[in-house]
Amino acid sequence: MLSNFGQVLIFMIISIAFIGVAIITARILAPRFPSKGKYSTYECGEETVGDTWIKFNFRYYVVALIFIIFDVEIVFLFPWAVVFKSLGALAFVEMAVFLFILIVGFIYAYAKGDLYWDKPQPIIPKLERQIFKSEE
Amino acid sequence: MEINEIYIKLKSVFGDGIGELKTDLPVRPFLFVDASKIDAVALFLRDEESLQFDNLSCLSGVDYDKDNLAVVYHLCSYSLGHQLVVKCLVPKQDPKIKSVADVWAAAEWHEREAFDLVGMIFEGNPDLRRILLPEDWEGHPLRKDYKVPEFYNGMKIPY
Amino acid sequence: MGILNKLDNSVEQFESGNIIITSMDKLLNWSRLSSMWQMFFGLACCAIEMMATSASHYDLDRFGIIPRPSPRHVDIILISGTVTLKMATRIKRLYDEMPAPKYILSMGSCANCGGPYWEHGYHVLKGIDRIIPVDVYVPGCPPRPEALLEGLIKLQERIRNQSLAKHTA
Amino acid sequence: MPYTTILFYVLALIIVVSAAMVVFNKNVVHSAFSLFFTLFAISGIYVLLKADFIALTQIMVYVGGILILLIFGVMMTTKVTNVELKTKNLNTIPSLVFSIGIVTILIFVIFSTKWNIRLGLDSEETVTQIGIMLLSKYLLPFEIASIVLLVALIGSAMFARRIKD
Amino acid sequence: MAELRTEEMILNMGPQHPSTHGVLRLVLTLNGEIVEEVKPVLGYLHRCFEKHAEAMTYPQVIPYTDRMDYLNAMSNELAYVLAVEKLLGIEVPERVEYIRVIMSELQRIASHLVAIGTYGNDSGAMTPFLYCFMDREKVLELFEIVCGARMLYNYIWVGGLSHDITPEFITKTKELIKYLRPRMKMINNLLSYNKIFIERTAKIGILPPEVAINAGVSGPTLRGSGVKYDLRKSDPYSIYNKFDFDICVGTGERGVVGDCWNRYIVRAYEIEQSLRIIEQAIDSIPEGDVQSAVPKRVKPVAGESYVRTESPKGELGYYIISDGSLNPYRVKARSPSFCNISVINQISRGHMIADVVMILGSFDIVLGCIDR
Amino acid sequence: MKAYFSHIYQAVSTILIGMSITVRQIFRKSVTIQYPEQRLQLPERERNRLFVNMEDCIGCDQCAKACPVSCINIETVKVVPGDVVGKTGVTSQGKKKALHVTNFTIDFAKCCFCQLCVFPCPTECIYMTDVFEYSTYSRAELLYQFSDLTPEETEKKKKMLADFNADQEKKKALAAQEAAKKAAETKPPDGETNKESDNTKES
Amino acid sequence: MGNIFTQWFGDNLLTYILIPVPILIYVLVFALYAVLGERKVSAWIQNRIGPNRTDRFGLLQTILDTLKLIQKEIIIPNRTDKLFFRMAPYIVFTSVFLGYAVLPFSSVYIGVDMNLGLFYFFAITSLGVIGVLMAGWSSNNKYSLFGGMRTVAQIVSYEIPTALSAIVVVMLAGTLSMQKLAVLQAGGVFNWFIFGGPGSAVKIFLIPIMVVSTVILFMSTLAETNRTPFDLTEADSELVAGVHVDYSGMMFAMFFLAEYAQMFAVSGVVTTLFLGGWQSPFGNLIPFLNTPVFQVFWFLAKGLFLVFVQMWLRWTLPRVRIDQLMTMCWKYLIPITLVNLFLVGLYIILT
Amino acid sequence: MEIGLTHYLVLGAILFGLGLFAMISRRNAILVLMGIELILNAANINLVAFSRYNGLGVDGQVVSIFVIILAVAEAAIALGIVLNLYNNFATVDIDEANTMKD
Ligand code: SF4
Ligand code: SF4
Ligand code: SF4
Repeated sequence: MLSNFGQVLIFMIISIAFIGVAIITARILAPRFPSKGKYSTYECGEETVGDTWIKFNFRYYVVALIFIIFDVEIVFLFPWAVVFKSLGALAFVEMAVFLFILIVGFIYAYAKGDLYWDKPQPIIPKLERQIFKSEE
Repeated sequence: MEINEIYIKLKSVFGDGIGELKTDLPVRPFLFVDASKIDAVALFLRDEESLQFDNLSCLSGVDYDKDNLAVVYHLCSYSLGHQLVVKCLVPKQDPKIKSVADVWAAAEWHEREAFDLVGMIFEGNPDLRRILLPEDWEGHPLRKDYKVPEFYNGMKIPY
Repeated sequence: MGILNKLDNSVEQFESGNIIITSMDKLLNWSRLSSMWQMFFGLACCAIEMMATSASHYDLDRFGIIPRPSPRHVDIILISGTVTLKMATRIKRLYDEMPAPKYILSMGSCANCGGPYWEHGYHVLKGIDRIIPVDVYVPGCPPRPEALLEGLIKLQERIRNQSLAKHTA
Repeated sequence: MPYTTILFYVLALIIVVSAAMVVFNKNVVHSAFSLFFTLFAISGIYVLLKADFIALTQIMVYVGGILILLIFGVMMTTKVTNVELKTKNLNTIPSLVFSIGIVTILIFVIFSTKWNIRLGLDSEETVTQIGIMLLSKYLLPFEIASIVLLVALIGSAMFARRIKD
Repeated sequence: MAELRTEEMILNMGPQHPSTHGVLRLVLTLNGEIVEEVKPVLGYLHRCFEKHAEAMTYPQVIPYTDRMDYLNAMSNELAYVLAVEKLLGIEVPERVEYIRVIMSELQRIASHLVAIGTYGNDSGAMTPFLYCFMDREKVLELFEIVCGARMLYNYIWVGGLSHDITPEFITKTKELIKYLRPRMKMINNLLSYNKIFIERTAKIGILPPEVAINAGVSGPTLRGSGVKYDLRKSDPYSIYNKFDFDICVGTGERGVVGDCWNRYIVRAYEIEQSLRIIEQAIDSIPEGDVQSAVPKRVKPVAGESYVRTESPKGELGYYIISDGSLNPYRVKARSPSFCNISVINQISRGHMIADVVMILGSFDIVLGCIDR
Repeated sequence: MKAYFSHIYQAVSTILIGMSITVRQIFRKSVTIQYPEQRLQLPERERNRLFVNMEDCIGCDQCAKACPVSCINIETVKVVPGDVVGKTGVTSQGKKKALHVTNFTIDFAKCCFCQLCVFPCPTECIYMTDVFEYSTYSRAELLYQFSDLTPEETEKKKKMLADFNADQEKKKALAAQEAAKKAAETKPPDGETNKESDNTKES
Repeated sequence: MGNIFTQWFGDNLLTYILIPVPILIYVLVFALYAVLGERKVSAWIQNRIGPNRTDRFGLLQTILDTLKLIQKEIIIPNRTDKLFFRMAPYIVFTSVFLGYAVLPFSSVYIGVDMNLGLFYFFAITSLGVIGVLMAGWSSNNKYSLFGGMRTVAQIVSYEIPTALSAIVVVMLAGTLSMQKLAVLQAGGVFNWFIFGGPGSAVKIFLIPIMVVSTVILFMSTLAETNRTPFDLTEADSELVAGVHVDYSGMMFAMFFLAEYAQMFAVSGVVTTLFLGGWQSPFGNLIPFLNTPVFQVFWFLAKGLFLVFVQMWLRWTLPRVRIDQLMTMCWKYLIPITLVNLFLVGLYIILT
Repeated sequence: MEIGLTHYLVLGAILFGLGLFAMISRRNAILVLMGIELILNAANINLVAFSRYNGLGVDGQVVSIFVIILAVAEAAIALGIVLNLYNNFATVDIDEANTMKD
């Protein structure tokens, strides 16, 4: 007998096999005309300038950071939600405390602006001298 | 303000820097300004209370005659609603002229274009590179004596 | 690797009488011709007409043509407009980046041979066929949307009569 | 041979090989991506151990969370293309010896101990049990966990902020 | 000391990019997703208009002016022809003037429709784009009835027009006016007042009026900054002073004056004004001939003229120097897009990549007009 | 707080408005012209491929001069007396044709359909049609030859002219001799009739 | 050999192998026709016709598209990280496909009737993130990298509101098994969880909360599938085509397939959680409509309706900007779901 | 051979060894972190295995959840530290950072 996850494994094998077959068919069937330009990286028809693998926006890291904390919270919430009905008010209070503590963290992070994604900070151009007075 | 008044005003301030005023043309009169003084004149034109040419409508480079290139400034004033045409002659041998890019921001690209197509050099333009043609293009196509090159980057140009 | 590379020869070997190959040929050609994804790419005035063609009135989607932004996903470039020398190298590059089989349709006088700019245009490439092979020339300045569609149908005809992967790269 | 045995060996192989890739690979990003396979296979091991909730938690938290965080961290600190990761210090050999030593001792201990094996119940509803446990027996750790998380959140957010300025 | 700041990344947008409206290339210097600098690289469509103009006779230049700003060929023709007529010193019959005004207003509608549509497309909404093109198709139909071409007309000639209008044109124009008003309302509801769209465009790319004027920005872009300046009113040419219409300016209705949304909405409102002008003009076209004034050989005396007109994109000027021969000595086109786009670097600093796309779109540039 | 909820309200309401607009469009009839089967009625002034009615063309080169793109290429040979151009030698308006149009090509790969060539034509024989479906697989096919003379005929006509010219020349020479004898000067007429516009053959 | 298999799998080997196959076929067919449907819906909305040259209704269009994609050359650019570049499509598609395993198509047909179903779904779809990240990074292309990063940030942050609003249902139902969730909502439209699930008249207080939860769940799943207005990863006006800029031919098709497959997967989850799963809306009034075959119909109908709504939205709305997307998640969705959670908890305790 | 507790324990031990090696030999701080993750995973395998083979019910599993939480907290904080390190010394090389502090 296969367990549930055994069946999932079969799902997985079938899916991977399917992709493998599809790509291999294409590989066999598709023409191949290598040329020099073909394997260059696409960038709107221009030569790529500079390195791609560079340090990117720091924000992504912060988002991931806060996410994993909440992820864990969700991991706790699921078993709780399942048994919640049978356990009743006590469970509710316990989870409320748990969530409350985390929400404090959330509010803290929010208030401190950690959750703000980089917003556009328009730099409005200015003239050094006022040369024109608008009519209205 | 009428062009005559402007002319008189400019003449009184800049003296020799201002060339003659041509009014005999069928369409619009214009005046000549010395190429080396143009930035000062421009600043004056913009900031003088009674002139207030706050907008550079158009700046064109022209292959003027055998020896000279010309830069033509079409100015207008949004505040006062008058217009003015100013011309500067630049000798072909040494096509240098003062830039007005810091007077009117609009001039920056127009000057680059004039440099690109006609080939006068604007001293003081912050970024005087070719703007329309590729960097490695040769010659200035709007000169009357321009010869179209045979090849560019291995591509044949003439039909 | 790349059966379609070689099938070209094999067709000749088996002669065209081979039913499997010919029907396979037909099917594959049919799929290629009715699903030409187009590069999201316009050059000049003709590009507007090309957009008008893909807009509601003429609907390129009917022919299975959808614009894709990346050259890796596309089968056909509609060269729609004036190709300047500065642009030509980029087009060549984009063309190179497309996976085979690929097709080019030259739309409008400019792409055909420089169009109105053939005489004095010092910065205009006189015909896109100087750098990449063109399958169909659609005349017009700009060609009417119908003319473009007609050109596409001509291209489809051409693909229909292709032997496998004959026209590639 | 039951299929679970084969599965175990396959998973173990994946784990060990990919973990070795994590450890020995020159490219940190490759290491991070290899870690994906390690973690994923470990969740397979949990499934074999009939701990399905843990297995899914593993995927969700490790693969979907920590791994991404690690990858982001790597991408932010490393110029992948030109970094020389091989340690230049001489402690490779000693540490290798050291680790192998420890592993040997551990394995020796594992085999020499007489484990008191009682196969647990094949309970299907592990979630319910875990849920009940969390809210009763492990209530205190559960609430403490929230505080730990809070601290982690605040702490890391603070670190992050310090980096920003 | 090294910063954990994101490194600067140079990103090419274009020349083949879905949202650069043609073959413009923007070189973005990015800090994370924030744009530090935008360097436009032009010239991918430099078709040597000015060189051609020197090699052609005066009437022969008209097809080339069409191709400069191909989205509003009529306005280009009009500007050029006005300049030549000024040089020649001729007056055209009133009927011609009326038709010219109607045509250029229709063209303005068509051009603004494209602007609105492509702007929607830039913001990710494909559908308004297609609706606008559908409506534009209706306008093009009118042009086609009159002169047989859909986009590049060669219709306005020196001293006249190539064809007279037909009665069918008049009826269809009236139908169009009726049709277009509710359509514009619909498009406004679908796109302009959509919350997401407003969020995307309001307070983005703010261009203060004095900077705009100094940089030579004109047209709806300038009016979006709140400057009430429209050459049709401020320096009237042709017979615009006969008509009654308003100059639409950005009022900061959503966001602030001078942001992308205001620049955008000015176009939507201007369509309404153009409809008003057409409505007034279509009923009062005087009788007359449209070709009587066409001189056989256009040969102005030596001299020069500069005419500014209000094209849909902004101030379109032609500067023509004649040396008394059949060909112009020098024609310089002062193209509105060229000046408008020159401020992009100034106003897109500190924005994100997505905003640069929106800012660029809000100028409604046409590459043929920029590069000539 | 109020702003918070008003944002939500605005977002939801405008999205719903948008959705109602688009869903209404679903039930509209589509505007698409299904091209190959269904065609638009093109207006009569439609400007597409040019057509030259060679019956009427007198080879005056006006159209080629007017063309900004120089895509019309006309070569003519003068008619010798006794020969007629085409069938009748006159245009439908009764104008006499004095030139064989041996070569009348329009390169539609270059043409920009500006219609400038149409107006100057004295016989209104060059005009625009509504044919737009003529895309090709090769560019050379876009060079249209309107002249109905075959190359052999052209050769023949040229030869005829050359003969005639030689004849004339001889006569002239004779006459000139006579004239010289008479000591009266007449200007010899120009023998060159073959107009060579710049050669723009395919490269 | 044979008995080893029997020993391993019991007598059900064939069943085990056969269960995924119809789902796979369904996914493929769905994806094919969803692409077509997308094109048709867009065409209708835009007063066009859409593909109709292959046959009268264009039904073969996407099949031919696929055939063409098979013939396309697969390009692996030089600068890519070849191993991971190839691996990414596998992970992306597999993660989506594994999600299908727990979708209850009818009372008798479900891939794996797991008692952790819902949790499994969330866990397994978070795998796809790694695939996207891999694709984005290994392409070594700036657009891809940006696209990949954005997708990750987006999916990751929207996982929280998704899970939180799903938990609301779990609290009411007390189970994570997708099949049980569907069973629970028997008895007509008003017993669906969007209307508070089965219960007495008191649940009237629950209805607004549940409707809001449904909308939030739907929105966050939109974001997780990268559909407009949240399609920042594929935002062709900025990022050209996001992570799959450098993928061509079949490899690209796999991404495409995964994207469309996921559209239905998330719709299936929304359906199961809130819209009664395979339950007929008429409850037992017409028992005939509750037979397993019809259940499949109901499930697909509801799922496809949601897919249609996704398309409808896509062709109506502009897309949001990345910071707005994030702000929306943190500032609007998460607080609202937390409040929902709290209110539902209160409700359960009080009743 | 039936898979028993020892198999899992050995697997855990090997994983632990690898993690340990990464921890002490690699200079890249993030690799060290990965090593720690490996070690924690090894511990988790043991915990779950014990819970399965010692008839303890799900206690082992619950504890392993707490371990995972700790791993999360650890990863979050440690990465924060590493990034700060990087911020200050422009390197994630531990040795180098060690010598650079003054
Ligand atoms: S062929 Fe004509 S319409 Fe097309 S790009 Fe060239 S000039 Fe413009
Ligand atoms: S339509 Fe214009 S371009 Fe074409 S042949 Fe006539 S004059 Fe020349
Ligand atoms: S203008 Fe008319 S008659 Fe003269 S050559 Fe041209 S087509 Fe013939």
